[in-house]
Amino acid sequence: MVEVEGTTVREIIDSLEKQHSGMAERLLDQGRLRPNISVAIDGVVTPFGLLEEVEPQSEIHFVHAIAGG
Amino acid sequence: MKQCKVRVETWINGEPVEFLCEPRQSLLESLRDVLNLTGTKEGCNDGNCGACTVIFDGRIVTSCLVLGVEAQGRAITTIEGIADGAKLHPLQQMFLEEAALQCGICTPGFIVAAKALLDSEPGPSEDRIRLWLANNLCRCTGYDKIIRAVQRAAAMAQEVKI
Amino acid sequence: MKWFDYAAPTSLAAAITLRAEHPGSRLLAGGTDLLAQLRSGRIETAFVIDVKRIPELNVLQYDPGGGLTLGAAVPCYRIYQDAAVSRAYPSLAEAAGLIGGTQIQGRASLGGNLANAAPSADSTPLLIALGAVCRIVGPGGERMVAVEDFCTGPGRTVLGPLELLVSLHIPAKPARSGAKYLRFIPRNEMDIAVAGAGVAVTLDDGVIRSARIALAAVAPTPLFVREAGDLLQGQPPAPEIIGRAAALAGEAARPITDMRGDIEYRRHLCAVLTRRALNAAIAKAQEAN
Amino acid sequence: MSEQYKILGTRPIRHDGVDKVTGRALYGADFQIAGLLEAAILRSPHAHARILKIDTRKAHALPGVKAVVTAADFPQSPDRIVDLGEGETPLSYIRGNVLASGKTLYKGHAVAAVAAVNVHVAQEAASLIEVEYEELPCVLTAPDAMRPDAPLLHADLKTTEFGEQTGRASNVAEHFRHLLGDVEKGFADADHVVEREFHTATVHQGYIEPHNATVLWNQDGRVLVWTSTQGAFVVRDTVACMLDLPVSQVRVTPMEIGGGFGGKIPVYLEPVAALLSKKTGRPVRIVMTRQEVFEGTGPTPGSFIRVKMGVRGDGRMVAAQAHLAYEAGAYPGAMVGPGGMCVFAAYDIGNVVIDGFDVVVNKPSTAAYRAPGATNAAFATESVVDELAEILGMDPIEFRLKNAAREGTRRADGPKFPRIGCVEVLEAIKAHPHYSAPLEGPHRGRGVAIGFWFNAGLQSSCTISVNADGSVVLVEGSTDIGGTRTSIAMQAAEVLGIPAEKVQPSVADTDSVGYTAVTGGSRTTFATGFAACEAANDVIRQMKERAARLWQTGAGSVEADAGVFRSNGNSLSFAELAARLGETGGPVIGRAAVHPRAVGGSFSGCIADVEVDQETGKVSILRFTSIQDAGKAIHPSYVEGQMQGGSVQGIGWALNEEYYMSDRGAMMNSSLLDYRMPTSLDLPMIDTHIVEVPNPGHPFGVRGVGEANIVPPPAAIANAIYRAAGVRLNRLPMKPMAVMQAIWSARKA
Repeated sequence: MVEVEGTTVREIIDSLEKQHSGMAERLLDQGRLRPNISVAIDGVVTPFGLLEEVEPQSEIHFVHAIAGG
Repeated sequence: MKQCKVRVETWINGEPVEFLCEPRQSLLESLRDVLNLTGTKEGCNDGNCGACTVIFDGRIVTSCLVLGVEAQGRAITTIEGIADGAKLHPLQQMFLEEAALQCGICTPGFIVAAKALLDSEPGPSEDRIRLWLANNLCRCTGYDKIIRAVQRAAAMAQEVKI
Repeated sequence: MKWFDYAAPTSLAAAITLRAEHPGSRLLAGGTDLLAQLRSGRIETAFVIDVKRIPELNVLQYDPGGGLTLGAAVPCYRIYQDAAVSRAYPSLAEAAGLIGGTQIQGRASLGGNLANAAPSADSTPLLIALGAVCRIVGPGGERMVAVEDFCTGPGRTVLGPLELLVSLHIPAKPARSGAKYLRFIPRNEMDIAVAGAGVAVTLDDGVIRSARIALAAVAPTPLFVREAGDLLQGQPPAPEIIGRAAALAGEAARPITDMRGDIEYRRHLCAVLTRRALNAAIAKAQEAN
Repeated sequence: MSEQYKILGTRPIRHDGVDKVTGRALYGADFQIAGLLEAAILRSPHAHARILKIDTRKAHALPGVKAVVTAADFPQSPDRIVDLGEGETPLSYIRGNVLASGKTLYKGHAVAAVAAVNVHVAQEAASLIEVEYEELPCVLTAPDAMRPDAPLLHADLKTTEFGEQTGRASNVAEHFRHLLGDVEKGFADADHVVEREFHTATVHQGYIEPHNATVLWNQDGRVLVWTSTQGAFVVRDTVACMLDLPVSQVRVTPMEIGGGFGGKIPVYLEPVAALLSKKTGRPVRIVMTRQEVFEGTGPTPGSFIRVKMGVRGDGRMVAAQAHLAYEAGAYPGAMVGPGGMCVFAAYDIGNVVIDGFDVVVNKPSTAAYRAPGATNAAFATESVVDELAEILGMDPIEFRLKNAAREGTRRADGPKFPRIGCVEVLEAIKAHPHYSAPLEGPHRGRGVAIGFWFNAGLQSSCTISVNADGSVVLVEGSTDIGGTRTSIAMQAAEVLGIPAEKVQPSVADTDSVGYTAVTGGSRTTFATGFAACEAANDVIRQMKERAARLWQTGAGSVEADAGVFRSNGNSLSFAELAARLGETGGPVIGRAAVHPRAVGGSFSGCIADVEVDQETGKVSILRFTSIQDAGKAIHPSYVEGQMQGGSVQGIGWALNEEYYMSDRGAMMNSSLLDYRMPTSLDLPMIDTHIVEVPNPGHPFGVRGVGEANIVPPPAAIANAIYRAAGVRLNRLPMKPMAVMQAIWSARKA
């Protein structure tokens, strides 16, 4: 787990990329979140993806996007 | 030899019916594609799922394993002939009350098969119902509610008789 | 399915004439094997002869002296619904109730089950055990063939191209006799036998006077294991000798490994089923008077 | 809790019920239209082969044949990555699965299709198409396909490892890893460690209705589709994408659907029928045979799984490791991601490592099947957990309770759990009379297991229009596979304060309702129900304005409660007010489109009693109880139905179902006779117990209930077999021969 700055998920990814080069490419495709990845903020998957706003103490996870049967 | 369709005279759901079919067409195809009686369903087309069950001269058969031409002179009951006019058959009513269907594709076959059982054996045991219906596959319900629906319909039919 | 023409003759003579006129024709009784095979492309034909309107193929007649005459097209349900058959040959009624499910039993016949010549046919081992004989009619007349000699390979029989299997004849039920067919299937219904054993036993004065044992699904044809039955002859029905006969049946089996089971398992099942079937048949014989 | 609601928790008769018990409901294959042609598909006889030449001349020449298509008939647009609701995939893979191009990758892979005057002619013509193949070596299991010398299915497939492209060509599409804590240290702290390997066979969803599609490529350029699908919009988007059309040019009408379980999310027939319709100018129908359903659609992955777990002597789990290799079939996309998310989800374990491998093999391209990936994983975990409980001498439920995940537990894939019902489900198992009932008789045993599924949210749309008689029409886009019309209508009825029968639900085509994702992921009663609540609230808001206008007061002063509107001593029932809409401004239509975020995952558990025939190895299910957290059971009968159906699919998976493959990749048992799904005679009644731990993310607390119930049965049955026969089975299915062989091995040992 790393601490990064940002007020939206997009900004978080930008900050991540500065710390760990290549992260953005794993998560994004042409500037949009890859379709097989979901963003969970404090354990809850957000439908707003990169546009979701985050709180200072929020935990952000990039998880497998799944639907099911 | 010229390929000729065959004229078949039969009884379906109590009414005289005439139709033309190819000898290779099954009774299931004849019902669905020629007569537009699409309540009888195709699930496997080789007799192993029971979705196409009809009553044929008093016995249940899988209509995919009967030729349309074999219907000549026979009496056939399909799911469309189970309700008594505007009134649902007790089996149909109990399938609804017991939530004995989910997707519903196997339901016509089950109801037709169960009707033949109740017509010939009032008050069948759970084991008897399970054996009788073993040729009808359901993938949604796990059979529990189907068996209960048949048991309740059987009880209802017996009450009516008493 | 490719185009075929269809006829439903009402006499044996007419059927034989149609056979001659249409080489490669196929006979339709219950149709539960034939139509599935035509649809899957396993077989093809240009002409289907429906034999269900021929009176001789619809006979179901029991005579306590002469035995049972069973038309080749009599559907299973008529067999197990017939009070006389259920009394005289309860094992036969049971076996008829094992072929397919209820719907299949509304159409399928023991004659069809036999003529389809699947090694796994559920009714054939019992017919062999009961000493059943086939009546075959062709242009040259008729002949009788023991059921154990009828099948010659998977899907192959002794029937000539113009012949029909008309009926099966089962000898009168001897006093103090019992029979049983048991099969093993992974489900409880709607399944092809992994192995099956049909046995018939006649007792006399506390010993086994005769026993016949036949197996399903463990050889290219239904398999008559004469030696296993002969072993029991003259023996009191004790567990040890029954176990030896069952073991002999297991050894006689010539199964293959396929999706239903491997050789070792099927041989093992043959022995288990034969032992269980013998015990059931002996119990029935002991009940009978 | 039940007094809180008037409608929820009751059991009204489903709205589409009468049509479905009288045979009147129209399923995909029942659709009739003038001028209909029927089509058949030619499929590859080889599991892996290069297509050298396709000669269709003889097929064209057969009287009655109208058109033939192959992959060459697809628009020849360059390959690109597309997202059609199931993750990102190259377009070439999606097209390639529908009609093979260059190579066939499994037996049953579609190669060409023929439209003709009837299906018999079409089938005969398909058999006349001459295809020249160069057969290639095939690979059928994940461990074999992962070997360095394995034949490669796709020359262009490069392994992605931990999110990064390696550039390495192999059959492994992806390798991911979840890490939590310090696993080495965790195992060092453990007093007992159990490590086992498991294999599960490829199994099929087994819906009774074969796939079907009717398509008319109309002369005005619109492509009209009638089909049985779990998601009309997914079909629309996929067809448009494959045919290079704007989505607006495609309209999909979802017919009644005869089962799906995840298998009717992918598209197989619609694009083919569309190409044939374009060539002929006539509507074309394709209905699969049962053999095609088995060989040409997506079953769920077979898998190889290794699980290692460590516990302290006091029963606390301290470390866990999993290696999951799932068979994707011909194209990447095995459900190993969710497998990795679910494998240890039920437990609070501080130190975890999970490695997942998505592996292509020469079998049909897999699809979702009810909690996809989770059942395979739980078979492994719950078997090991059972063994650990035995080593510890603990009751298997107490052991699980001691380690159960709860709100705030950190999952191995990162996030912490929100409010979940794992503990409540375990407590319910413990308290259930079945758990403590005596089980007498030889060779009998009882097993338990639990399982988890995340459930999905996704987009749903709904409109509600008010009729003058006080009823409403509810239009939604979720195809109804198991009574969801009613569970959705009930939620609207609860909000509106009217009986469920006064809500007439209808499933609309893609022109007539807003975007709605698939009926899958246990999401329909949750998400489309959510939309129905919101749309109903919108109706109430507008009705209050109408009442305010009638009473010449402010809308803010109007209260609505249980279907009655009140203000300053005035009151009107919903029906009375509905009759006066014309004079107060015209029709009222409520609408909502939602993408809910707080999806509630569901835990499920089961208790299985079995008897094992010591001479044949056959396992009989004597008694079975399914327990599941529904959040809030809207229509309890249909919740029970999901639990019973999922349980029985799990039982089938456990005992007999499998793709039995020849060495050359042919499925040997592609019929409903030989693919042995349970019959009514194989089962007892399936008892159910619904647990309700409300999901805070839904107005009524709904969690999805469609899937988690299939997860525990195979492990519970394996654990029961162990108690009945003393052998632990680590391979599915636990068919009689396998059980017998295990008993023989144990006797020898």
